[in-house]
Amino acid sequence: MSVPVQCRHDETFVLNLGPQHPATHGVLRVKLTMDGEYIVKAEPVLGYIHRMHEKMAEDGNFAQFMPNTARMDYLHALAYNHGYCLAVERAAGIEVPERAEYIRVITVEMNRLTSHLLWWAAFLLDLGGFSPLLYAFDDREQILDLLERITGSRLTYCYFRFGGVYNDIDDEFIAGTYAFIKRLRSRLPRLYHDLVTGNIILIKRLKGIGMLSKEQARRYGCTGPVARGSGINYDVRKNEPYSVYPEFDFDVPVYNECDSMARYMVRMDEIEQSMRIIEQALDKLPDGPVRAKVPKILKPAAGDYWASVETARGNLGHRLVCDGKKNPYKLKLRSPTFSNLSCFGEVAEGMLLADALAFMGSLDLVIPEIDR
Amino acid sequence: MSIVEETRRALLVLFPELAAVEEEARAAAQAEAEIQAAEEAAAAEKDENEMDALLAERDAVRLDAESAKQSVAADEDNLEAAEQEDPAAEKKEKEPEEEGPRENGIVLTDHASRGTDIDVFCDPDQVVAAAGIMDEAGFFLEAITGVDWIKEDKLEVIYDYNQYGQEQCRVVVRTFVSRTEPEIPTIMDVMPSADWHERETHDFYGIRFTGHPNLIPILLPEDADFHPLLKDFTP
Amino acid sequence: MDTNIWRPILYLIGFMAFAGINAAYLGWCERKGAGRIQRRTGPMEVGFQGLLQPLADGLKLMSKQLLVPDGVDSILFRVAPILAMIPALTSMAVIPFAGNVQARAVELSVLLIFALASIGMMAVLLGGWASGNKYSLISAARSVSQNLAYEIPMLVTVITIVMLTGSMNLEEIAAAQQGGFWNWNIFPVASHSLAQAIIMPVSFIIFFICSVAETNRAPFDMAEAESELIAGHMTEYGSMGFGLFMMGEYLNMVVGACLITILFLGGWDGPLGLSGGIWWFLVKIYLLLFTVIWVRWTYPRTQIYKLLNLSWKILIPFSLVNLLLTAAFIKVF
Amino acid sequence: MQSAICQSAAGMSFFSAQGFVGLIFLVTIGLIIAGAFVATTSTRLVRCISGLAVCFTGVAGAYYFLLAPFVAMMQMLIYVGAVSILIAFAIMMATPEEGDTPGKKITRFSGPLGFAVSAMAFAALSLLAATTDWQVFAREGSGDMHHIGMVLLTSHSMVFELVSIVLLVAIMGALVIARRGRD
Repeated sequence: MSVPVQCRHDETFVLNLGPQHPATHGVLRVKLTMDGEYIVKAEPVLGYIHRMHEKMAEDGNFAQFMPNTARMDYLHALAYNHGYCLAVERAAGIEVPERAEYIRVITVEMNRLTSHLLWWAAFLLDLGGFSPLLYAFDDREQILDLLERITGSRLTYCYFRFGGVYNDIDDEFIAGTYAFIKRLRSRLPRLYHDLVTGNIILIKRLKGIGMLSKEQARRYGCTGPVARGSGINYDVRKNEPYSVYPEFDFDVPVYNECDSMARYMVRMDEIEQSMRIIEQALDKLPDGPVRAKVPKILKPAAGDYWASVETARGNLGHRLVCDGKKNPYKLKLRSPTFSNLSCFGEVAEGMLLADALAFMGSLDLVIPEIDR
Repeated sequence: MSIVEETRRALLVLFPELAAVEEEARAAAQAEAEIQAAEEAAAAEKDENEMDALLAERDAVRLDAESAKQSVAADEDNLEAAEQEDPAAEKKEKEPEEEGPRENGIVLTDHASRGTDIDVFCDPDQVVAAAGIMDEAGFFLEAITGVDWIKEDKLEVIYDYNQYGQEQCRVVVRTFVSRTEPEIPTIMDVMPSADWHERETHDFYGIRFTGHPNLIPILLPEDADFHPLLKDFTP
Repeated sequence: MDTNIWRPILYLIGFMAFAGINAAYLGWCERKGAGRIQRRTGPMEVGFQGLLQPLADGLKLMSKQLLVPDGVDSILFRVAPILAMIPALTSMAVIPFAGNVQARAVELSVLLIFALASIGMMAVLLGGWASGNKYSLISAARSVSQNLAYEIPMLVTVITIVMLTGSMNLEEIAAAQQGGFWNWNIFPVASHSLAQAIIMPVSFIIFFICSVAETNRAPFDMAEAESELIAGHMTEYGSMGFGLFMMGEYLNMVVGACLITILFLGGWDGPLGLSGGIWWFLVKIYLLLFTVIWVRWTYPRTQIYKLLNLSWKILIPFSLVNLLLTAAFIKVF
Repeated sequence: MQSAICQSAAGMSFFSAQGFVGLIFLVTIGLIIAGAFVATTSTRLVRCISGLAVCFTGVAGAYYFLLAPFVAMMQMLIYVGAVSILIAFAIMMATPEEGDTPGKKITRFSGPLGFAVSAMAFAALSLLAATTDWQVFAREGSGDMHHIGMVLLTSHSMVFELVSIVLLVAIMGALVIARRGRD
C-alpha cells in the first residue's frame, strides 16, 4: 500500500482539482493539499451545479415536479422517477396496477444497466483506458434505443406517473430486451471481464487502494455499491422491499475487501443481477392496465412520508411533508452520492493523486445528484 | 425482540418519564407472563438458562426505571402517550399526524404508509444523545433536513437514521427550534457524515449547528447570506 | 565542394518534411487504428477515409495564435516545444535506413541518439516548469523521475548489444545481423550461442518497455496522464506549441522504433534471407509503431510509483543480470 | 576535420566547407560562454539550469572538436541528460522560499574579493594557455572508445576505481537525504 506520508508543512501546496477536471466527471472541485504527489488533506467543494430542486418542488403541484427528478441523477433517472412516485403514492394512498409495477422494475433495471455501463466506461477512462468507454457505450446505446421507444427520451426520462407509467410496453420492446440481454450476456465475460477485469494493470491499480472500512462506511452513511464493497449487505430492494422486487430472485453482491476493486466487482456483478431481474420480470409480466385512475390534482393528507429506492448509487430517499394542499410543503431529497462522497476527505488522506482519483472513480459520482 | 422494539427501548433513555411509566406497565404484564413462563420452563428444561438471563436483565431494567421514577414525577399526558405505545397494540395503530407542536416522546409509525418506523420527538439539546444512541445501535445517518413551519413560527429539524440489517427500521428524530434564533448542537462528533448534512441544512434554513467547526455554505455560493428554503425567502 | 556537408543538410530537410508528414499521418493512423480497436470508423469527413484530416488539423494548429499565458516563464515556455522536436529530428540523421541510406555516418551513433534523447527530457521538464501550472509541474517531476529510471535499463541493454557486435555504430550493428531472422539480435541462433539466443528476447522486451516509457506512451504516459494531470506539461500550450510537442512525441516514437529495429530486428534485413532494403526497415518500424498504438488503446494507465518500481525492482536487475550473462557467454563461447 | 579546424582558424572563406565547420566551432564556443553567463547571472533557478545545460552542450561540442567524440557524447548523456536534471530535482526538493534568504552574507568585500579571485584564475589559465606547447594534431584514436576503455582499465585503473568510490559516496549521500523524514 501507500508509503506513510511525511507531513512537512513547509513543502505542501494546494492543488485545485476541478471544477473543470477530466476525472471529476462534471463540476466537482476538490481542494487538495499536496506533499509532492501525496495528498495531505482533501476537501471536496460542492455546489457548482446546485439548482435548488427542493425549492422548485414547493412551487408547483405534485405532478409538475416529475420532470425535475430526472435532472438530478441523469444516469439513473428512472430510479429518481420511481422514488418520487413512491413518496407521492404513499402520501396519497395510490395503488399501482401490477403490470405498471413490472414495467417500472424492468425500465428501472435497464436504466441501472446503462448507469453501471457508463460508470464502467468512465472509471476506465479515469484509469487511462480509453477503449472500454466505447465498448460500454455500444451496449448502452442499445438500451437507450429500447427505452427511447417506450419512454420517448434517452436520458432525462419522465416516464413514471402517479399510479403507473406513461406508456405501455410492446412486443418489440420485449423482444429487443431479450435480445439485448442475450447479447450482453455473451459480451460480459469476454469483452468486459477478460479484457479489463483480469488486466494486471487494473488489478494493481485497484487492489488495496481506497480502503473504506465497514465502520467508516456506516459512519459516513454510505449506501449502494460503495457500502456493499465494504462488506455491508444492504440493498433497499431487499432490506426495505418496494414495488414488486420481492417477487424476483436476485442476489445482492457483497465484497469484503473494502477496496476499489471490491466496489468495481460489486457493480460488475450487479449488471448480472439486473439482467436476471429484467428477464424474470419479462417472463412474469402480467396483463392489465398500466395506470391507475388518479385525480389530476393530488391533495394528500397532511403528514410526512418517506420513500426509499435503490438507485445505481445507493439509497435514494424522498421525504415528503404535506399540509393537505396541492403542492408539497417540503420535499427533501436524500441523494446517495452526497453521503458516499463525504468519506472522500478521510479516505483520500495520505493517498497518491492517481490512487485518489481511482478511488473517486470507484465511488461513482454524479455531480448534479450531489448538488441537486 | 424485533429491531424496532429494541431501538425504541434504547431510545427511551432520552425520556425518563416515559421509560418509567412504561416500565411499570411492562413489569405488571411481565409478572403475569412470568408465571406462565415458569410453567413452560418446567416443561422445557433447555429454555431455562435463557429465561434466567432474561429475568436478570429485566430486574436490572426495573431497578433503573424505579430510580428514574423517584426523581421525576410522571404526569398524565405522558401516561397517555405511553399507553398508546402498549407493545401489544403498537403495530396496528396508526398515529395521526398532529398539527403543530407535539409533545416529546416516541411514536411508532406504520412503515407501509409512512416509510418510517420510529418517530422520536425531542428537545434540541437531546439530538446529540439521540445520535449517540443511534450510533451505538449501529444506525447510519441518512439525512438531516429542516421544515419551515412559518405559521407556528418554528423550524423543525429532522434527522433520519437507518440501519443495514435485513429487518427494516427507520428512525426519525425531530425537534423544533425557534425561527428567529435557530440554534441546535451539532452531532458531527458522533456521526461524521452529519458534517455535510448540517452544512446543507444551514445553507437552506439558516439553522446554526453550534460546535460545527466548518459551518460554511456547501451547496450555495460561498458568500451566500440567504436561506432559500425558508418560506419567506424571496429571490 | 564535397558532398559531405550538403548530404546531411539535404537529409535534414528531408527529415523535417518527414517529421511533419509522419506526425500528421501517424496521428491519422493512430486515430484510425484506435477507431478499429474501438469498433468505430475514426476520422471520415475530410477527404476519402479522412485522409486530409491531418492536413486540416495542421492548418488549424498553425493558424491559431501562440498563446503565452500570464505568469509563465516566457522564454523557457517558448523554447520547450522546440526542444521537444529538435533532438528527435537530429537523431534521425544518424539512423541508417538501409545500406547507405544515412545522412551522416557517425562512429558512435548509438551513443549520440541516447545523448540527444536525454535533451528531449529537458523539453518536458522546461515546458512543465515554465507553464507555472501545478499539474504541469507534477508532470515535469514525474517525467524526470520516469526518464531517469528507464534510461538505466535501456542503456544497460544497449551495452549487451554493443558487446555482442563490438561496435557503437548503428550501421555496423545492423550490418552484423544480415542474412535472415536467425541472425537478428532478438534471437541470434546462428550468429551467437544458443544460451545467448535465449537471453536476448528478454533484452528485447526490456528495451521495448523502456522505449515505450521513454517516449511517454501509454500505459506509461505519466507525464501527460490526462485523467490526473489534464495534459501535464502540455496543459498550457495551444496552436503550434502543442503541435510541436505532438510532432516531437511521434518523432520520438519513430526514433525508438528505428532503434529497436536496428538493435534487435536486423535493420533493413529481409526475414528469411530475402534481399534487404529500406522497405523492410519501414515495414518493421511501422509494425513496431502499430504495436505501441495497439498497447495504448488496450491498457489502462499504470501509476507513477508502480512504474518506478517496475524499473528499479524488475527491469534494472534483469538488465544487469543480462549484461553479466552476456559478458560471460562472450568470454566462454 | 583536423584540417578544417586549422584552416578555419587561419581565416579561410566563410562559405567553404571549412568555413562552415569554423562557424559551428564559433557557435560551440558561443554556447559555452552564453550558457555560462545565463547560469551565473539568472535569478531564476530553472533558467540557471537551462544555461548550465546549454553550457554543457557547448562543452560537448568542444570535445568533439578535440577529436574525443566518445567523451563528447558522454558529456551530453551524463551532464546534460543526468546532472542538469538531477540539479533540477534537487531544487524541486529544496524549500520553495528560496527567494527570501539568498546571499544575505554579502559584505562590501564580496565584490572585490570575487573579482580578485576570478582575475587570478583568469590570469593563471591565460598564462597556461599561452605557455603550453599546443599539439595541433591530437594523436589519432586517443579519444575513441577502445582507447579510453584500454586506458581506464590499465594505466589509469586507480582513477577509475576512485571514481567509483566517489559514486558510491554520492549514492549513499543521496540515500541518506532521501530517507530523511521517512522513518
